[in-house]
Amino acid sequence: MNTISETRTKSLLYLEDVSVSFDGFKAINSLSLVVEPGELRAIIGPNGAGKTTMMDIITGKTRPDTGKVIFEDTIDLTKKDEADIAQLGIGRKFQKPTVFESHTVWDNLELALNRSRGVFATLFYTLTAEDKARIEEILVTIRMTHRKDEYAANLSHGQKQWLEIGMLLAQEPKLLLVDEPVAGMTDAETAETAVLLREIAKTRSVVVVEHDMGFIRDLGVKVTCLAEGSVLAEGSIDFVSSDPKVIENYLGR
Amino acid sequence: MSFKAKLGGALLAAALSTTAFHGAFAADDTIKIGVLHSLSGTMAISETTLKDAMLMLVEEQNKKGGVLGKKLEAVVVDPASDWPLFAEKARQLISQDKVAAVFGCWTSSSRKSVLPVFEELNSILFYPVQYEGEESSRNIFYTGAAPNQQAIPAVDYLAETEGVERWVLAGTDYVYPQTTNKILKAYLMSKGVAEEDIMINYTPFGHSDWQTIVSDIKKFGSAGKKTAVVSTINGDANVPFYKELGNQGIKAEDIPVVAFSVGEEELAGLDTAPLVGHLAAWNYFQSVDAPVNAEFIKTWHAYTKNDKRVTNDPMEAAYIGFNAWVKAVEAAGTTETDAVLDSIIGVSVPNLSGGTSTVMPNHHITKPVLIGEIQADGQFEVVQETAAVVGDEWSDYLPDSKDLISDWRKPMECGNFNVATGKCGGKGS
Amino acid sequence: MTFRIFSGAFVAFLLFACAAFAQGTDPKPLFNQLADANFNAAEKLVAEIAATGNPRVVPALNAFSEGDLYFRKSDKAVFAAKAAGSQLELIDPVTGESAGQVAKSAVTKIKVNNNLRRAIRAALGGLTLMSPDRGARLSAADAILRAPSAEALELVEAALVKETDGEVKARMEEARAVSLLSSDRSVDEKRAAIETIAGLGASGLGVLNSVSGTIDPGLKPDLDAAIASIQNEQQLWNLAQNVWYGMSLGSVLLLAAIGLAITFGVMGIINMAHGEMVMLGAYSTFMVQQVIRENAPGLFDWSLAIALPVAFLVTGAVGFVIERGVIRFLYGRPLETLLATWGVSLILQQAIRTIFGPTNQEVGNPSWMSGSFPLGGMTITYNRMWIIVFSLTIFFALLFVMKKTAYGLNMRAVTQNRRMASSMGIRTPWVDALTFALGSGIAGIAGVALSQIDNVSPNLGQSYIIDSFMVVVFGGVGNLWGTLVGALSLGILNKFLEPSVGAVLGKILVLVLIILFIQKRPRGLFALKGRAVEA
Amino acid sequence: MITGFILRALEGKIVIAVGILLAVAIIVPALNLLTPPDSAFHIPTYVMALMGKYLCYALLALALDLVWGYCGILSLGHGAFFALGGYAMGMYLMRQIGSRGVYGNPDLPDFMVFLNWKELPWFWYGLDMFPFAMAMVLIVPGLLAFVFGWFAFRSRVNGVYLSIITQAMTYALMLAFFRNDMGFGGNNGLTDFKDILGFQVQAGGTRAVLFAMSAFMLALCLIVASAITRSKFGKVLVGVRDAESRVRFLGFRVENIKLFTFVVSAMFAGIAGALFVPQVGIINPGEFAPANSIEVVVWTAVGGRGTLIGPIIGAILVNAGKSFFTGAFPEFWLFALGGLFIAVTLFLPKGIVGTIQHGWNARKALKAAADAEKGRDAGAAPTVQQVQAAE
Repeated sequence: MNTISETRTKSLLYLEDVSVSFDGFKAINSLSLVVEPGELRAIIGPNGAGKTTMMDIITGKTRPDTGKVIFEDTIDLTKKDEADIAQLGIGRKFQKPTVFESHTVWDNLELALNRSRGVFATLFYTLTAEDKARIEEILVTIRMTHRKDEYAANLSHGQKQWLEIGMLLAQEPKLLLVDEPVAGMTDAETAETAVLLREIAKTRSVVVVEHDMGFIRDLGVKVTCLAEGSVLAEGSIDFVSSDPKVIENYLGR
Repeated sequence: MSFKAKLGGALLAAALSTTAFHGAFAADDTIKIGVLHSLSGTMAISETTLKDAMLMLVEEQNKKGGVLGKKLEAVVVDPASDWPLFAEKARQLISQDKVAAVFGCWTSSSRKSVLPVFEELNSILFYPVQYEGEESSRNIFYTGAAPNQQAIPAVDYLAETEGVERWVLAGTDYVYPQTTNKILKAYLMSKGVAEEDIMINYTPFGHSDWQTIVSDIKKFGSAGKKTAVVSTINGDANVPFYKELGNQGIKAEDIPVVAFSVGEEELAGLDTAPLVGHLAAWNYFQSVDAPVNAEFIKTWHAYTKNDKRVTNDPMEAAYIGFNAWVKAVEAAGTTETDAVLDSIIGVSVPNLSGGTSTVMPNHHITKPVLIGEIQADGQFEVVQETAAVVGDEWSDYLPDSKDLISDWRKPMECGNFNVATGKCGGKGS
Repeated sequence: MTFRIFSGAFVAFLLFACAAFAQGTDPKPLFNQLADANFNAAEKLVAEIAATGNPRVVPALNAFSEGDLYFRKSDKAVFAAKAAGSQLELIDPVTGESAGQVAKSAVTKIKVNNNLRRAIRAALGGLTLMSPDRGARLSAADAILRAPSAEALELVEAALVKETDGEVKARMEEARAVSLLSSDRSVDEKRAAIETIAGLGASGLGVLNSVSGTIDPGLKPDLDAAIASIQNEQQLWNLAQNVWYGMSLGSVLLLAAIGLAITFGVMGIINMAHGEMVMLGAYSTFMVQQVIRENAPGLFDWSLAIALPVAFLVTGAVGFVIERGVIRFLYGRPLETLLATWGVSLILQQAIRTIFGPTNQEVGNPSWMSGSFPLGGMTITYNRMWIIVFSLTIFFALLFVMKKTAYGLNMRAVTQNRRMASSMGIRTPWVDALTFALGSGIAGIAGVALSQIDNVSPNLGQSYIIDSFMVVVFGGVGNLWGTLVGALSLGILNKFLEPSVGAVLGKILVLVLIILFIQKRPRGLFALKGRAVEA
Repeated sequence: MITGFILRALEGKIVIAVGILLAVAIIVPALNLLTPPDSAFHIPTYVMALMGKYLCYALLALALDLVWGYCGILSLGHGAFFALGGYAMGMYLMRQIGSRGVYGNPDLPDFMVFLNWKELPWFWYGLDMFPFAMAMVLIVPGLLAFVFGWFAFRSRVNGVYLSIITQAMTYALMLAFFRNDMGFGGNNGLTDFKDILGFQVQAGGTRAVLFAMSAFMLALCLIVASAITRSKFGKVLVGVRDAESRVRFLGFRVENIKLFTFVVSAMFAGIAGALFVPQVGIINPGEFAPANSIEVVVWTAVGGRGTLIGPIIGAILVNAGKSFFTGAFPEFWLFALGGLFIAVTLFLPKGIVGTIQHGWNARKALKAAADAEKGRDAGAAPTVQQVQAAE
């Protein structure tokens, strides 16, 4: 109890005793988790461990049955919806890359820019020089400057993943939740993605959910292993992967 | 760009008026008449028969040598049970096809929709269906029954012959039943029927679950007084209504139902054995025993090549309207609207119940009212026939219309003359 | 205009006034007078005929009531008649012997109206009270129950003495009680009669009400109490009746929706042609009945049983063709299936209109679908009852197919994950087509049932399509139980709203409630929850 | 800011369409009024009335395109907004009849008189004033859309469920307006109009002006719709259509976006209804029929959804076809219409305009790709603005 109240004062995201069930099935079972400012955290766990549901809870898509979800020590996320939470500074990348396929890469980024998102503000929005510079900067970061006028539908799978990450950057979040960023990527792309994520984590907190142990190793950060809706083990990758419970539940199978 | 637009507009106009060009070439040796009945959509069920009847009448007339030495040509269009489309098609018939007169419409909505068109373009519409009254147009002839040619005699029959003292007025929720029931309620109360002895009930179009209402009627009928139902239920909903009546064991001897919208055509979809004795009031039944009727039925069966096709009251109304128009055109020597409007008033033509019908100055016609009981073979048996009754467009039982009369002869030429104020309404006060 | 009151009492009065001198007269000349009589005169003649007390006139009076009494044009002799080919066979009204066959044109039908029928019924009641036939006695007692008169009292009492059959006797007791009320018997006897009538329930209410104005003031409290007790009892039955009507309406909705629960609910096709499948089923019934009427009239009571497989196969086949021809190109584009199937529905409607004409077709009710029986204070009609049974049978049969058979498993596998299913060796196109055919076929057999209570016209389907969608959406797409619960609850809700706000407003309110309900539970009553739904 | 918003709308195709519409607005009435009836250039009143009707339908289809084509909300209840706008106009026109009604009652429309209504219901107040009535044309459909959308979008009712409840909405309204007790004339509706703003409704000049107004309003709404769809808001809209949850997680309030679009679209539909009524001379509950709303969906699909121009072309083509078939081959009209639906969904899923545009874009993209191949390093790729212009 003591440690929790201590960390609480300096945490960016703080989950305590969160549970949620669907039709009797407990997807999340008294889960507690703390993410500190500027932290890059990896989360692993077998299928159905509740990784995506946890993200759903943090981003307001699913309401927990019980428990607290606190952002920046004061904001109760369970009372907010997705748009509120996104505006607070939590970005999310889906498991399946989700970009606007009928828009160009440029437009995708323009829409994601952290500007006023009201109906009338968007109706009368015109692209400023500042915004233009910002988009070009992001294009460089995600290495897509030469494809900026391409429709997103025409991008490869890996490029879509990157574009989505770019959109999250444009959103300028304080916390970035990334769900399986390297699924379907080539080894080269995977390595490059690891570099990109580490780069991003310099300025904000990032939580990565991933199956690819090699990738997690590349990241070299603190790892949390989930199983059946609660935390099984937490620590460095070597520590976690040697935990017998983890081996039984996840790695061993 | 403007050239392009002009070209586009002209092309569109040309595409739309192909029928018109076609019409213009044929116009010299024939007289065209329009047939404006829905052939698709919800009203097709009733109106298609009238289209066939009109085509038969035209064919028969042509066999007799046509009109004014010219053949008649029927122009059939389909307003598809869509009321604005009725107005569009009426306009097309009059201004593009240049028809001399139009025979058509079934619902009041469709008539109301085309009325301004006929008045604007000064043409003639013959409307062959019973309706709620409260209308009189210079350009429309109402050959169906007004409420006093159907509803009131039917109620009289029930009260006098069957001793009915308690009334259920059941109808579909639209203007015809609402108005008819208002008139009937005022009429019954003027005859000393107490308000608690009248039950009024409305149902939506196409209502198919009558269990509650039939059992309510049963309850209403158990107050110890002879009870009858006056039904203004619209066509489609009647089949399930009668089925429910039959199944719940309500016999005509206990609670008779008199209907104003149920004719031979509606009964064709029903097993009528449990319904024997329920009544309908019309101006014509197929079973009427008259030589002219037998002849008409024979022609109809021959024309449709189906000796099971029934005839009904709106067909008789169309028959009267058509013959009156032919006679008026021959008297006027032209199909010019104004001349025909002039000559048609007072024209008498045989109706199918063995008498004659006369076109009155109020553009309604005289006809007898027949009360018929449903028979097991789907026909009606006439149990009472009145003398010819003049259609009364402005009901005497509605407070605001009892002072109104209509007379389209010169010099009055007014559809709604107020005898109390001595003014013709509708032309500004 | 004056309201003349003609009632059973008046007829019966005539009957007995004449009884004194008419007993033993020959009824034959009386029958012959009917040839020239108008309705009023005929009514008197019927009373006189009955007063002869000659039981042999019963068949002729029955024939009169059915409209089968004619007079010969040549000599105005009156006969009962029945059809014999294109001719009529004449039957002597008194002796019942055949008097040869004549052409229809040689005779004229003697008209009958409701009053006459009532008079005949009352007359027959008096004549057949002592008939050796139990059924005849029972219906005679019924006739008096329906048209009570003080004058029938003695006849009933005389019959009661001889009656041995328990049920007939009870019915006669009731007939005696209702007749007694309007007689001049003693107050005590009347009080007992009121008690008997109070036990009759709703059907006794009319009699009690009708004497309420004229009754002995001393009996007034008893009468009012009896009326009140019947009304109280009725109130309770009303509740039961509303539930029953609601279930009945619900079963119709269920029938209409159940096929849609497969094509729309399980397969995700917004099948606007669903209503037309119901219509095709109804027309199949019509065709089957036509064939039976012409070739084997004796089988008519079996017509629905024969129509069921026919309708299932016909509409199933049409559904199969639609799936192969149109829908299979549209999987994954649900909103576009709406457009295409709506086009299909227009074509089917117009095709039926072109083939059969726009008017209603007559689909008859087999005898076991007609009529009703009383259950306490309510009337249960056979057709509604069978439809409830039928719809539940279909529902559970379908549930069985979906949950317990290999085909059902395949079907669910395909609709849940097409790629996975096909890689497991399931022939997905075949399963799709069969599933759609199954949904259509079930709509077709629903049409067989609906042909019994509604119009059989090209517009039949249109009147059910919106309601069907409401039911499926309300119950929760993809859940058969939801469709069942949705249909029944909407039916009952509708029937409870109807008496208080009227049928029109009731329907509007139900729609508004559905709209509001969907806001509360965007995926219906029985929604699937969890992650998978969003994917 | 506003000028930027409007200027952005005026892209090539839209300019052409608006130009054509404005030209039609002038030329058709001119040819109708100024040329003698036997001239080859004369456009008969009948044809002008018909074209006026098509233009109203086109506007209705445009309204639907805004929500369906751009926002992915398939409304099966747009006929309701159209009819409500029509009723607002119809009520104004009824009040204009004044004491010229058959019963000479200065306050009550005829149908109220013969059904024994004693006074005007409150919701008829003020509709005798043109500006108020015109405000109602926008406000009533807008308000219904707002209330309906507020609940539906907040509860995230979408896809098929939304379509079905919009259908329930228009069906319930149809039943309600059929009731005589509602005070809207029951199934007969409102008809026999006399004049509008003091001009006779049936007069040639009035008809010409109404026609011109229809074309003009269609052009105006087209510009507004184009401005909306080409703004950043429009891009968000398409985002909602294609990947709603992504828009949500980017921090946009999807329900507000949908609500705004739905309300604007309902208002467009209301305007269309208001222009429709004086030209056809009747408004009745049949306009609420669910089948009518489905037909609007079909026009939009035929023309090509998400293209703005497409629905206009679709509405005009289908209705011209309807006018032709119901006159020439009445029995075949439903076969033709039904066949058209099936053919369009199977063979032209993008609609006429969508298919043409797609083909054109594909060619252009091919060419652009070839260009890019040639000079990628030189930075010769087309600018964003150029690509947008090609959309």
